[in-house]
Amino acid sequence: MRIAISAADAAALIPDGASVMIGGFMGVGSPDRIIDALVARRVRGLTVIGNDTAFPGVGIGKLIDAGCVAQAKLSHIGTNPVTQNKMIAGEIEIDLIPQGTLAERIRAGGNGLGGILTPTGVGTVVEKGKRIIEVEGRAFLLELPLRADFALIRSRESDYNCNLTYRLTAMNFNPLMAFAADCVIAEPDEIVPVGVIPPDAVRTPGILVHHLVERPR
Amino acid sequence: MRIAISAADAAALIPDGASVMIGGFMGVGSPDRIIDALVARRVRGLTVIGNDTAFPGVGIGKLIDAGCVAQAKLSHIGTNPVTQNKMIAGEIEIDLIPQGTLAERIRAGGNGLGGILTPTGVGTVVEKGKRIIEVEGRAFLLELPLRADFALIRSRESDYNCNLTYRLTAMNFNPLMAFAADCVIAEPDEIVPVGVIPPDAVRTPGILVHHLVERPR
Amino acid sequence: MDAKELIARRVALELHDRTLVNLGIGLPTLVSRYVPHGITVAFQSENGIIGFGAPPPNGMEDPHLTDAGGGFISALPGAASFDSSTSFALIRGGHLDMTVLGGLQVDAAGHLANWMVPGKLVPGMGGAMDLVVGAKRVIVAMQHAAKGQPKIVATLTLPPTAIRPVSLIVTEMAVIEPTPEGLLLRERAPGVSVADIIAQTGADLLIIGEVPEMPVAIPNEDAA
Amino acid sequence: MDAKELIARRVALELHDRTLVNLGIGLPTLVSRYVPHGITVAFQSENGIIGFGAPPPNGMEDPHLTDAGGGFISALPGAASFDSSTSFALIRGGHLDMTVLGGLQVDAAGHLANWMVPGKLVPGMGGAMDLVVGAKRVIVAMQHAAKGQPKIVATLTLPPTAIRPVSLIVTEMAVIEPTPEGLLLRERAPGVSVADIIAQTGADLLIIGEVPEMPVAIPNEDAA
Repeated sequence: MRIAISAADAAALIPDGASVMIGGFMGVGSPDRIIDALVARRVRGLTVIGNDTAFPGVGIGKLIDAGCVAQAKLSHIGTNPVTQNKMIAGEIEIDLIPQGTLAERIRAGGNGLGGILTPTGVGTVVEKGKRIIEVEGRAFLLELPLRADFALIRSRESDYNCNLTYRLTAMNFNPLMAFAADCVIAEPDEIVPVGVIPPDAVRTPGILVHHLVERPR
Repeated sequence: MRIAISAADAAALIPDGASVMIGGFMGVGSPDRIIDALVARRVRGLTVIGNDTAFPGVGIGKLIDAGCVAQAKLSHIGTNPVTQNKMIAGEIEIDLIPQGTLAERIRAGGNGLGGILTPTGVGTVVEKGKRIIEVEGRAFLLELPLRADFALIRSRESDYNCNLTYRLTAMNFNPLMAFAADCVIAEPDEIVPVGVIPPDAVRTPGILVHHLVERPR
Repeated sequence: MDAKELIARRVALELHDRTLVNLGIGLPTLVSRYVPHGITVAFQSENGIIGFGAPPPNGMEDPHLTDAGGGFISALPGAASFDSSTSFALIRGGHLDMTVLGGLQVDAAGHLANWMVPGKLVPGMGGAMDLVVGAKRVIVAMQHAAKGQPKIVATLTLPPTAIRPVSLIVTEMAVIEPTPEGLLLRERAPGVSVADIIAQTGADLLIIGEVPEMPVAIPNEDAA
Repeated sequence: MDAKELIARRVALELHDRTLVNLGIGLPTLVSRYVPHGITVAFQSENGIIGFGAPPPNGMEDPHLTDAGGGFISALPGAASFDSSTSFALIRGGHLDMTVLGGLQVDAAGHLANWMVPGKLVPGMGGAMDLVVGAKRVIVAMQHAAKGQPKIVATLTLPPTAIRPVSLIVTEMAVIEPTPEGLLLRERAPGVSVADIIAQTGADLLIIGEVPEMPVAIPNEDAA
């Protein structure tokens, strides 16, 4: 059992310049309270790994708006003109990664793999600087694992053991990221006693979680 | 919605000499009724991909006893002396694969990956004949995808759409194999109407399943 | 019928019973309104669900349930949700029967560019590269020309999404199939001549015999 | 106290609070009986569960719930189940704090052989290779010698399980830690002399000062 901490205390664990995986897809399933606390404490120089920057004022978009982010690895920024403008202005360095490759690289990082071979990106700008490996006459890109200092996870429920559940499309990258960071902080909507979540309903085993944010008040 | 078929009809789909992934771990979570039907129809020359051959008379062990298997790719055979004797006698060709590598190779096969890099097996007999790829100075084995003609899946429930659930340690390799075969046959303990299994409880989306075996009578 | 509706209704005729289909954001999403009667299609959204339906009634929105564009959707009975690696296992692993994507350009070999305009628009590829590599059939649904410039071109001037050719191009003027011999003009829109199409196309077209008029699906009130 | 019990009770002292531990089949499984009071350990079984407990009462066995050896187990409140790829993500990905494995041989560099005897016994490696590569600490729990032959040897004569050295060797005679300088004799069993250990060991041992007697954990009635 762990002690739940406030979102502000969670944000205080994350130093300027840290690399941070943040769950969510267009803001759905993003840890909003930790994000708000990071903005409030004016964190600077983050490297963010996530699917997208949602919209201005939404999800990871809030960190972009507030100037917290120096670098980001994402699959798209098309819905957030602030991100695009900051990229063009040279204020944020953006690394665009195909969405399936992003998922596999994060999974490889949490899984102890040295990399994965994917056909995605072969013959495109994505292959730049990467090794191409042929298997049975077909070309694949060697894509390397991604890890981060922190993973910020939004879950539907947590039990006192930090076993996590997710709801519908709010799951997305969250369970992958929970394996791939040195410090995993989960922000649940609800905290329930041990035994309330059946073993088969758990999507992230609690042993992966280092800190739990208290339930919303 | 699909029509449920009998285990005998399912077994009849599988020709002699087919490659067959079979879920289960020491027989737990193996599709027992399809296995019994395969034995009954005296199938021959199968290549089986699974974790183990359980015990004589149990799970995949039944197919070994009955002489149905020509080749097998497994992580261990230590609990089944029949398998060991048939291997020593040259009646079955056994390829031993580390369990985590077996899981990743099946996953890669179902996932469209060209392979994965794993540290497991480096410096052991497992590396024989494989490419060693260095990433940031560390050696990894390039392990190639595994696929099969058929995957035989044991599930706890299926709905009419073939969405599957599993129970506890009977899950094991089943959800991985459901992605990695040309024809996927699921053997559920129960069949329930569409809508009874919540979307978040589904572990194998029904779209992956080609044939469903009727519930036990 | 405006251009987008025409395209969506033609693409809908490519749907087959008991298949898994992914619709890109924007125009492709409209296709779900025209699923032919008697055909059951499961729609995947790459953010993690199979079996989603129309936007929910006012006040019924669930903040945990949106499409890949962030818009509220509903879940149909028998839906299944999953994480992003499973979603792309479906896409890259060959389990997706068809994807419908928007396009900026398609070239004579059927190569698609749909994710960036260097120096102008850099939205990112999202799931598009995986979809073009992995789906069994890739259908490009786009307007035939943009600002008077053909979008079907001899050679891409924009960065490609993948080196795999797409399966079919559907515009408000024509249905065109990339083949090893070149772009085959299969159908023309109602009231559009072959000469009109050639004039608006920046690549050579193969024309074999009479080019039939494009059929379209009728709206399906039951569909998503 | 027989040899196996002694080994299990010494290994139990290596358990730390709030850690994830995998116990191999056979002797290592006994360790769960001796978890020290006040320490909470989560046990993983590689067939797909964290948080399993003692075998269930007669008649309460669930055919869907067994350990990696196929024996019935129970699930503790707060358990989590998962598929085989997730199970090895935990193991290979560095999320497992400790594994306890049986051994056939360990050499002077700490290399373990525990999965086959060519021409005689070919059980297969199961999860052992992944466990030795991935667990933060690898503890070998084995008898010091077999049929009068040392199992701790200068060089392996059996095929290695991995090239990564193990963290600690616990036998009924001694506790030995592989270090870059060689095998360090850390403890001796009650009533066993350093000379006895050297006589039964096939590799050189580093001996620094007085070698203390091995402490052991007491049985924990609450433990699995």
